[in-house]
Amino acid sequence: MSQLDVAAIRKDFPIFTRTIRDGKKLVYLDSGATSQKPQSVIDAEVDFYSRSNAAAHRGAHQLAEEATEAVEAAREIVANFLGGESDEIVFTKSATESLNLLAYSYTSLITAEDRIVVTEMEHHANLIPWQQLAQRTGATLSWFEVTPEGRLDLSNIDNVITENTKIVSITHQSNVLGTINPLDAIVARAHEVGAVVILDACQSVPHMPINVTELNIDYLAFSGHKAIGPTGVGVLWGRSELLEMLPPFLFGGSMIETVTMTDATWAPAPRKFEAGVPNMAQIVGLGAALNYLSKIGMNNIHLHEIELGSYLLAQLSAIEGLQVVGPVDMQNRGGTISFTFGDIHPHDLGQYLDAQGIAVRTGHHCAWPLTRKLGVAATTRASLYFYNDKDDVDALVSGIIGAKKYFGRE
Amino acid sequence: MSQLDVAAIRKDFPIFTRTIRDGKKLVYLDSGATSQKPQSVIDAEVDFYSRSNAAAHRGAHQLAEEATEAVEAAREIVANFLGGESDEIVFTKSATESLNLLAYSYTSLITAEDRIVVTEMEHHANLIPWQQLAQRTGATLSWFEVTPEGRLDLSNIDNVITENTKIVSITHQSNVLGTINPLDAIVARAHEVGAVVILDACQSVPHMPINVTELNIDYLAFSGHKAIGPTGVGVLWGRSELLEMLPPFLFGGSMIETVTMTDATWAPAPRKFEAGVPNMAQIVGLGAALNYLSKIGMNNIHLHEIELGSYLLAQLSAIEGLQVVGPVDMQNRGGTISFTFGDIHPHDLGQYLDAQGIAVRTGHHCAWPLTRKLGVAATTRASLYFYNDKDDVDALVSGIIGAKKYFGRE
Amino acid sequence: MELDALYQEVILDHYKHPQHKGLVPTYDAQVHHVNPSCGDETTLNISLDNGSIKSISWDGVGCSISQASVSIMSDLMIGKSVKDAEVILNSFVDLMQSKGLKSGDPQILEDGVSMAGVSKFPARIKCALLGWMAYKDAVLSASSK
Amino acid sequence: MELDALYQEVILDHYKHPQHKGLVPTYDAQVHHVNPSCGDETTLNISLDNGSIKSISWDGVGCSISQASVSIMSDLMIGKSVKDAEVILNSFVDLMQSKGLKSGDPQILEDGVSMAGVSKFPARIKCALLGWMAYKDAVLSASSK
Ligand SMILES: Cc1ncc(COP(=O)(O)O)c(C=O)c1O
Ligand SMILES: Cc1ncc(COP(=O)(O)O)c(C=O)c1O
Repeated sequence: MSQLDVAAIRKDFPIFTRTIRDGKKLVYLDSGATSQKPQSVIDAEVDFYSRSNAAAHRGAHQLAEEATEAVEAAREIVANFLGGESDEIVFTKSATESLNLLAYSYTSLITAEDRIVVTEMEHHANLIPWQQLAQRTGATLSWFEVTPEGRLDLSNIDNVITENTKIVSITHQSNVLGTINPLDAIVARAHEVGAVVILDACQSVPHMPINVTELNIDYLAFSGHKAIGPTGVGVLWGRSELLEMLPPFLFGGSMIETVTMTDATWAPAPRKFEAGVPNMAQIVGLGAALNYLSKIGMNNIHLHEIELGSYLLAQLSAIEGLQVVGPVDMQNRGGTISFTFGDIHPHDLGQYLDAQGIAVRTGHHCAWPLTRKLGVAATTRASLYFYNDKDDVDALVSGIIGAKKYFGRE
Repeated sequence: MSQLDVAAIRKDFPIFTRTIRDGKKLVYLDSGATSQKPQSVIDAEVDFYSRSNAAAHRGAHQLAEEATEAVEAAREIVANFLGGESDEIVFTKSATESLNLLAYSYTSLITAEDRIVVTEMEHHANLIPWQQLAQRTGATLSWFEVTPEGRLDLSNIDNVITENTKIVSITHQSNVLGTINPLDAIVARAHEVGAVVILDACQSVPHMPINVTELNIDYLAFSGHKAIGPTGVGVLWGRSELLEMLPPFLFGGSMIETVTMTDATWAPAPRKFEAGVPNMAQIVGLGAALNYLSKIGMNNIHLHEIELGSYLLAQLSAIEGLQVVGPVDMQNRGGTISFTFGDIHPHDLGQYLDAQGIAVRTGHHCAWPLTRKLGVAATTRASLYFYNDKDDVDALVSGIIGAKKYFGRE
Repeated sequence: MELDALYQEVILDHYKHPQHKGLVPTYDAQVHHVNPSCGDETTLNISLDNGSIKSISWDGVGCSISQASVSIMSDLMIGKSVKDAEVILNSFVDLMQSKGLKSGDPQILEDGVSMAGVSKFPARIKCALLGWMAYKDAVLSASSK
Repeated sequence: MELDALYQEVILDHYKHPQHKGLVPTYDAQVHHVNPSCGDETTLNISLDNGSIKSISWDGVGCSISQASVSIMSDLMIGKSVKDAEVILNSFVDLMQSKGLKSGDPQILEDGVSMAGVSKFPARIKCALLGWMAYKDAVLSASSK
């Protein structure tokens, strides 16, 4: 297998010392929903609360200084991790907030003649905000379709992204199919017509090397909790000249320049977008998380997932009645693998696997239009991360086979 | 002094074991900006990450079950703490988000004929969102003025809250003056004209007993981090029938009922307002925080702050050149005390105090229109909490006197 | 093993041989309920006759728990008075909220007691209630005609 | 004691006896800068003459650091060529960002080196820079006329 010493890595994650349902080993295959946290991330939050807790950017005393420095150091870590600049990093509570921020802030910049483009494989968080923006402004929402193989259909790209398109917002890696979308043609076409490209990188930033400058995109959103970071923190990266012209979203303390009873002006980005006392401990924890990931190496993580994904795909293809939903080889694909299994409903399969200590997700995975398009009511999803190993995959496979016996009983 | 055993309480807060600037004892008088955290709150977050971390509401496996139960148990704690119902509790990232949520969600319910009422003593977080709502809808923003003594001027209440008023959003306790605003007349008049009353309870929920049913208000917002809870979590309480009719704010996963490519329908409240994977560890930590406060007793906390506040006010009144900004007795007032001190600028005073280990806040405290109205460019603010004692007050008072000597040197 | 408490034979039987599945064309009220967290759906037709439930038919997709539960519910309710049906409904909801502490009254719930194990799995309670909530909604809408 | 490093006598002198305070009525450019985190404000008038800084005058409210800094800056800049002034400005900004590691070149910064201690107090750097950023803005706007 890969270069990673998974056994050593798992020792960094306290949750792997616990057991599930009557003493079973935890086989956690639900990192696509949220990832587990290493001790260093937990410690970073604890240290902040225990030593440096104060309102960042708002005091001249030593604790406030330390809190400010901790938050700004984390901003630099995020910027370096993404290949952007510190003042291009906006801290939010989640990718959901990051994407809603954009959709709200673009309200005054979009007219009824404009078009907004998404894809059929979007998570609800990168679909409904754009539906709502379209409804608010009268703009038209259009989308790339998904092929039966689970790939984006780019054959009609010039008709989907038209001269009137102002925003193209797409997922980098599908949270259902595992498909990694090719960006070059989309970015080229979008920029040709003067549209911005927003990347929902929730499922790519934690799993592979990302460089916003090389990708040549305009905005990127991800959530800390899927990248071994704390819950309650997300990131919006945006090109500085775009963040500068974009109106703010949440209004309150620390995002202002001057305020009267009737009006206010705004601080420069990123502060303009960070109203209120920040989610400081979570920001600091996210910094620790990205440092941990960098130490492991994003390319190592990506390669590990490809190896483990190939192994899982091979095993699954040998199970009669099991149908993978999405690409069946590891070409442009990550370690998130969804499937159906005969007439065993995903909910029942998931419950059976849970009884064996195996955590998977079942349902539409917040991508309901996609599952509907693919003709399934729900799927079972196993999502791999760098702390998973062959044993986890083997456990899943025997679990699936066990479920067949269990539910097949007469 | 009061019933509280402050020495024992301080042992619960790890930050009090550290020292400031060359070994000085930490005198933390900046709880109005953010409060310190007891070990039990820190442990609650750590336990969540170490044992039960998974995406709440989104999985059928044991970890997801435990995460869901932990979040919903915290919701019940918050509901009981406020005297509301569980399904009336919306978790946000902060009071700032809670108030912005309301201001955005009311957009479609407000017309150019309507009036929105605030006060001159609002924090920016309860002012700018309403300025923006007024600008979006053409509605008129009006406000109660503040008297030179730092009280709300309610003499013209019927002219401020008119038949056209739809929203009255006011702070419960001023974060600058410490003034606790009387609500009865305002609530009565607002309800008489059919307006809703929104309470910015950031500075009251952590400091005194609150019961939303007895207050007869319609919405309430507060931040966890000011109530010994984690950063990155806030609360919006709303009457269930209001939350039911209110359109959602953030769009994404878990807040939907059905989704197609072009449209979506919403889950019932509170889920409708909680898009995305929640800030679970912070929600759980907030539950632990409110449990801790309940154990101490909110009335005990309130009484302790009144005693300590009286003591501080008495000491301050004896310092020549020191001018308290806000009420000078403890009638309807909390332990947040702002002042100016001759021609020593608050920033310089704060810096001197910091060198003695004393943390205060200086500036306009995110209430710029108020400080301007009171004719001061900035003030120094000491904000007391239940972990402060007479020694802290004494340290502040000698610090102020020391500053006079220090900056008076020729 | 708790899993066996969840997946009782009776449940799997109803799942494999669902009762009253397939919508009848005439009805007093039709409702469509979904479980947004997993995508399960049920359409339910109801006809009343003089304060009694004349017919229930349904169609839908879902897991064994949701499908068996609507099947059991239909079996139970058809022919009952709306009043008696309410007692059954309340008894079932109460069982589902019992966190595994109740076993259900077989006099009232009949096959429904096989669902008792569900109450130990919070994420599945919604599955079990899907059809029952559809019934509740449908009977209300049919009665108010 | 670090506090003394911050509050040098020179600073307190400038604070008590600010230079060039009080706005002159004629100017090529006027700017108004605020420090949003504390409310400090500075209005600054500038006149140029043939690539040189003929006059700077200012008014404002603020702490000793911000007031002394704009006073020191005015003293330094008046009479200099815009080019030389840029060198001084860059040198001062560099000193402020030095986190206490630099002491500043007295040849270039004169009284400005008394501000070196500020760089150890991140929250105060903005105070020290307020007047200098106002200058930077003003000279740009006056030059582009
Ligand atoms: C009265 C008042 N309202 C609103 C806020 C905003 O709270 P937060 O910054 O936690 O959102 C604060 C504190 O900053 C406050 O004191
Ligand atoms: C592709 C994708 N986009 C957006 C989201 C939303 O992330 P969050 O719920 O953390 O805001 C998720 C995960 O839920 C996701 O997988």
